[in-house]
Amino acid sequence: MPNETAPLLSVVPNTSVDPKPSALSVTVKDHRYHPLQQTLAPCTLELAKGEVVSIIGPSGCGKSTFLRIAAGLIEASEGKISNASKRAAILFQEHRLLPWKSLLNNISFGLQGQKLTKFQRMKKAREVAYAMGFSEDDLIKYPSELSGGMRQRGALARALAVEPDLLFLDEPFSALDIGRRRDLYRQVLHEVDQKQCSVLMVTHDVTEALALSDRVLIMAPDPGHFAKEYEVPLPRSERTRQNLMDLEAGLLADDRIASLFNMSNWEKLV
Amino acid sequence: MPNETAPLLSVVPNTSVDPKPSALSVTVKDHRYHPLQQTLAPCTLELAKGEVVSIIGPSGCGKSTFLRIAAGLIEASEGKISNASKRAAILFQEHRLLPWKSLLNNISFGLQGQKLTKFQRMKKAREVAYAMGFSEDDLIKYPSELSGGMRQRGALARALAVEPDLLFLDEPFSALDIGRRRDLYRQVLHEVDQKQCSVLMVTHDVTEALALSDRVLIMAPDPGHFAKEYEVPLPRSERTRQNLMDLEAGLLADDRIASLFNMSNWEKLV
Amino acid sequence: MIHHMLSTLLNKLWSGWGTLAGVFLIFALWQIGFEAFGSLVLPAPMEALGRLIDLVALPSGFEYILITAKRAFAGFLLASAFGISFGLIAGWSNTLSLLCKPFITVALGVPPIAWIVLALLWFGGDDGTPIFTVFISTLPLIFAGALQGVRMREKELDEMAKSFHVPLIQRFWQVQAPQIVSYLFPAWATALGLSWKVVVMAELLSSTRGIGAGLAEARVNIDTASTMAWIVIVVGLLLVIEGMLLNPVKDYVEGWKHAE
Amino acid sequence: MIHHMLSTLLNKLWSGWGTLAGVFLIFALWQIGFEAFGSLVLPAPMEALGRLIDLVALPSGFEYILITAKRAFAGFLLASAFGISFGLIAGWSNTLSLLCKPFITVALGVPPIAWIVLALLWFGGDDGTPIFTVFISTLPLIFAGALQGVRMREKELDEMAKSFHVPLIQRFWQVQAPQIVSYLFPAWATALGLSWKVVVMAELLSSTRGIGAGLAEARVNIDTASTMAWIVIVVGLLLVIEGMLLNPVKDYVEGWKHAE
Amino acid sequence: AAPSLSLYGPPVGPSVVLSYIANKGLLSEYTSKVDFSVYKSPDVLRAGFVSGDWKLAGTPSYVAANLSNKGLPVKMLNIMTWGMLYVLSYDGSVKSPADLAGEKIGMFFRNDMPDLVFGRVMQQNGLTEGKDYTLHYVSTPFEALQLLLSGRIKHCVLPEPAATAGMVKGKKLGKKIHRSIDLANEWASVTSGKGRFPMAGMMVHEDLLNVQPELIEGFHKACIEGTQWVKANPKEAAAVAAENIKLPAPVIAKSVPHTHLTAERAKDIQVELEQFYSILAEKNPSIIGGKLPSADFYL
Ligand SMILES: Nc1ncnc2c1ncn2[C@@H]1O[C@H](COP(=O)(O)OP(=O)(O)OP(=O)(O)O)[C@@H](O)[C@H]1O
Ligand SMILES: Nc1ncnc2c1ncn2[C@@H]1O[C@H](COP(=O)(O)OP(=O)(O)OP(=O)(O)O)[C@@H](O)[C@H]1O
Ligand SMILES: [Mg+2]
Ligand SMILES: [Mg+2]
Repeated sequence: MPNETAPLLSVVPNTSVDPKPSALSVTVKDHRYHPLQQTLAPCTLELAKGEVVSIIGPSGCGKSTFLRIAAGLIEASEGKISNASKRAAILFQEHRLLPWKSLLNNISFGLQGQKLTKFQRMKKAREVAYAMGFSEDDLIKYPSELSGGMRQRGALARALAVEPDLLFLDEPFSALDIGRRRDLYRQVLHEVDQKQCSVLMVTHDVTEALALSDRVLIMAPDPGHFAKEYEVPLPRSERTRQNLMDLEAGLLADDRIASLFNMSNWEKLV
Repeated sequence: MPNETAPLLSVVPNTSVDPKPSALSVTVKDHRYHPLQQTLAPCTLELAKGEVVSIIGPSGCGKSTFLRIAAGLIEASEGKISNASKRAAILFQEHRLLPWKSLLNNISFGLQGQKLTKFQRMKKAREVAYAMGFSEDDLIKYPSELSGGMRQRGALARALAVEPDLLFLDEPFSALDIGRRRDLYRQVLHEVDQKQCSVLMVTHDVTEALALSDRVLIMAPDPGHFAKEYEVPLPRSERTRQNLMDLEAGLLADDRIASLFNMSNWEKLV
Repeated sequence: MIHHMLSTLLNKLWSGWGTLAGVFLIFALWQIGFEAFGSLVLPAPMEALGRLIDLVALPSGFEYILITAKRAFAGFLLASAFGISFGLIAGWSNTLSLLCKPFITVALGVPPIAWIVLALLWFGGDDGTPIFTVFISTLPLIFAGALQGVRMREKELDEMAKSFHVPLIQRFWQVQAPQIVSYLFPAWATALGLSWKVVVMAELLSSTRGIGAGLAEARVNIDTASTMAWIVIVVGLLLVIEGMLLNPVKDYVEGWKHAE
Repeated sequence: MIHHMLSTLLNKLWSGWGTLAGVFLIFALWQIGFEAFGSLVLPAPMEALGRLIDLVALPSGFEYILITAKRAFAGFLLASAFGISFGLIAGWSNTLSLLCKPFITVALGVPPIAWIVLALLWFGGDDGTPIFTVFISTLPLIFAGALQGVRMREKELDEMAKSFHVPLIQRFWQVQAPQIVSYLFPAWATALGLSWKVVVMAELLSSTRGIGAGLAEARVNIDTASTMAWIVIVVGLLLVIEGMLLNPVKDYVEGWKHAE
Repeated sequence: AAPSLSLYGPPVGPSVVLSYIANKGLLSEYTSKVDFSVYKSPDVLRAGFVSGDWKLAGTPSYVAANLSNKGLPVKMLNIMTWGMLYVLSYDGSVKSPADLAGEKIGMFFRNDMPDLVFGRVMQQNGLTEGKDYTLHYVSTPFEALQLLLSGRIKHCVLPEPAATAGMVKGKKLGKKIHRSIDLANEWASVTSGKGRFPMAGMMVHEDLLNVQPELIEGFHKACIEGTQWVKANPKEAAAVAAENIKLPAPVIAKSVPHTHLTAERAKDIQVELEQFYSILAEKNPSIIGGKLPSADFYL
């Protein structure tokens, strides 16, 4: 299996179609945590300014690893990154709130990288917190006193508070209910539309990926590589639940994708 | 808002319909983490043997708290639980794997509550691990070397390894891709069908709740209470993706539920 | 809120009672020891307490206590400054850690008696020698605590802070320090206690003023009541420091962990 | 795998080199001290090393080392046993913690000089007194480490283990112990080092055999070369113990944290 | 007059004289101010002389020889006591070393001069340590005394003023303690000479000797004078000394007669000193630094 590194479908970079300036370009040639175990095969990504790209793929295939490399948190064993963003923010898969700080202080924590007074930081953090649906009571709670979804929202608030022009999101909505999730979709997209923020998102929810992204990259495991690149054909404003269902069905109709997700006979859910 | 503790829809316990023996009965009268902040209003739950009940509700409404009380991890400020199960297992929202143990040892950890030799424990753990889609290489990894989804599967494997007759699941599949998720649905349901295991599950995915459960309880916040009880009208074997979509649409068509999830105009996803 | 404050207060009171019970138990054991061995080995507790009052009432007695306290704190603060700095450095850089280690081993292993002459030469017979002795005795403890704190910190949180370009200083204070403190604190508290004992021993050998000198005087006069009175003073002050200084600090730095 | 073992080996070698560099630096400083102060304060390093060889070559010298080592370990093991037990108990039960604290403060604050007479009476002039002194001096350290370990553990993991009805003993060893150890270990290592110093001091005061007695004799004779030779022996043994015993133990118990 | 002079001495008998010299201004001819302070341990003495801050101090005679042999530029000026070591005992029948056969005796510091002196005296009486009697070693005279008073041991070797302090304390406690043996007397059997040994005296730094030789001569004269006065007026002397030595004045006063105070020039008793050193070195050569000091050591 380790040899099956060739993409299932050829990926043609579509720079000609989209002449927007690049926000991020990642070229991973090889990545290994253990010398004998290849985690990532060659993967490349060009993210244009204001573009939203999602990565989906089966659990453990290397999505978070690729995101961590793209965000510069770890260095690829072999590879190159060029990042044109001024202010990047990351939402980690495991929230990483500071347990000794209250929620409000956690949200304002990331703002310390900027030249703001303490008062401005608190004000900003409070604004974002309210936008995320937190109540005044919640703001003084420590992470251990928050629910799972609240922690995730806290981490997202921390990331959005810095008003990033490049956003890395690792399963940002996985612990949230359908309603909150839609609110947050809109908030993130607002950043994209208003501030030309670029987003690289990892998710396991195909519908979510299709709803938010300009492009969806499908990663296959052993070792991780992009098996397919899928440009979502509809403009975001025209996407409805029904539309997206159809697109998802279409995507999973591709045998290779279906087998990647082990989704034969996918109409049956249980 | 704190006064709106009356259920939106009246909940009629349907013991007459289902004469199966009870596996768990929970009566919470009141629960508070802070003396002045009521987290749970009165909530009752009867779980019959072999029954699968899901709780859905907006983030932070008290689902995990109710589950923790039902599982006996914390005591309600006022309430009563009677648990008829012989062997209960819990999957926590934040996996809680032991960071100093390899995945395999983490999975076999829970088996120490039973009279098994070390060899038997390892054999059992290995079986469950393979069923969860882990490879031999993964088994010796420490939790810090696992991907988010792998941790979640590890925690689920630990819970299933003990062959419980009562299973508490707190967002068990939230970090998993669509394919793995379906595999695990089937494994959990296999336990239910074969061993008459009862399941109390918290999830934020309405489709998932509808797909797996006999009954779905909808929890509303401030303070947490069950706003509606919904019995899934189809037998599990007849549920298809399309069916479930329709059921979900029906459920969210109820104005109060829709407003609970803030899902007005829910056809639009973004 | 009110309920919360009330329960905190009750907790405080209860903790005061518990400590008092322990102290009384010690006095009871002491009384038993007195009855078993006679006053030449252990004086009667009441006699020692009476002597204590006499000692403290003397201007020289009070002065001795102040001198000793000053020396103990000076040595302890120096050791804290150096121990924490070196511990942090050694925790951050493996190479420097390797280089530091033998020095700490030397500080740990060389008996104070061997330092005394060097210390006397360097610092003279006054405050310098006891301060240096305290410094060198408590340094390894504090170093070990700080080192372990740095080594055992969650790297993920550092990574997170770095990703937000939080400046180095804030990163240290807000991300690393709270974790380090949970390791450093017990070592630090122990070192504070130790510094009292060490300063008294150093004074016994080299000084003409301070509690140690008082102890030496009492020994020369085979005055066991005064000896024990001095020791009660040392231990009593230590208990007070623990109750007044360390416990509140501890509650503060570890609040987040024990928030119920 | 091979690559991994190789890098581990290289790490070991490098750590050996680093420590050696530190040791040589110390000898260089010593030489400078000798040149500055003269041999009456610090003998020449080479002279002390020569004397060391003479001392160890004597049957009595070797015997002294063995005797001291035996006492240090005995006291240290006793203190470990009691310190860990009491620390665990105090960590689990707040009430017992309050009761234990004053005893630990007494052990921490009472200068050894005050214990010596009691110890002589209880244990006589042979092994008993040094062992007791080591015990009482290292106990508070180990206690504090264990206590902190218990207090700072993740309660969530306990809860998890309980939910699986894992028996108490396994729960302790597999869930609590690994967390406690990360706090206990540095305290424990420091206590081991401290026990060498303390046993030497106790022997200096009370014993006729052992390294401390050798040091006392060297002191009477103002024989700085022998004094330093004994000290080099103490520190050298400490370095060996650290390298041979503590580091491997440390690597083992903390492996999961530093797995890269 | 020249700058001030500092005198140092351990908290024992001869320091009473030093304290008298300092307080009564016996050296006002040579120096404006004289102060006296007590030092607590030989380490302090060593550090003081190595650093050059200390010039003149009372010390056991062997320490001066040792330091001189180690290359420290010091000389022995005089001997201030002819021995002040005693055996205290509960047993009134103990009159001579031979009576201690089969007993356990408290002793402070192994292989130190008192241990060597006592051992030599016992040996002279045909008794060997470990065979005919045993020693219970402790670290200081005061621990030995504590053990004696609490009844754990029956006999113990003590220097002045600890011996007197022990007698006084024993009396107060209603215990019958006897000053059984004066080791100075017994020394006669060892040397077949007088009943005395040169236990302690004044050590001088060469710097002071070179700069102010007349001060040294004057100091020695003051020693002679002081010794006579102290012997004649122990009470007044004790009152003066109690300030510095931190012992109750009555104890100091009572200990004066047992201190065998004297003020002999070292040069005058060079033979006796050398003999003493040689005997100490029999068992522990290192105690004097391995060899006898050269002749110009004795001033
Ligand atoms: N240990 C705790 N201490 C104090 N408050 C807590 C604690 N745990 C939860 N809470 C509070 O109780 C409320 C309900 O939390 P709970 O975890 O039950 O929510 P939830 O329904 O599971 O949400 P989610 O879907 O986000 O996981 C929240 O407001 C939370 O802040
Ligand atoms: N720190 C690490 N050390 C060693 N191996 C690691 C580490 N992090 C991840 N891995 C391994 O790399 C592989 C890919 O992990 P990654 O976290 O990128 O998966 P993922 O695609 O994000 O999965 P998920 O959807 O479950 O989060 C997995 O096999 C995992 O075990
Ligand atoms: Mg991931
Ligand atoms: Mg929850």
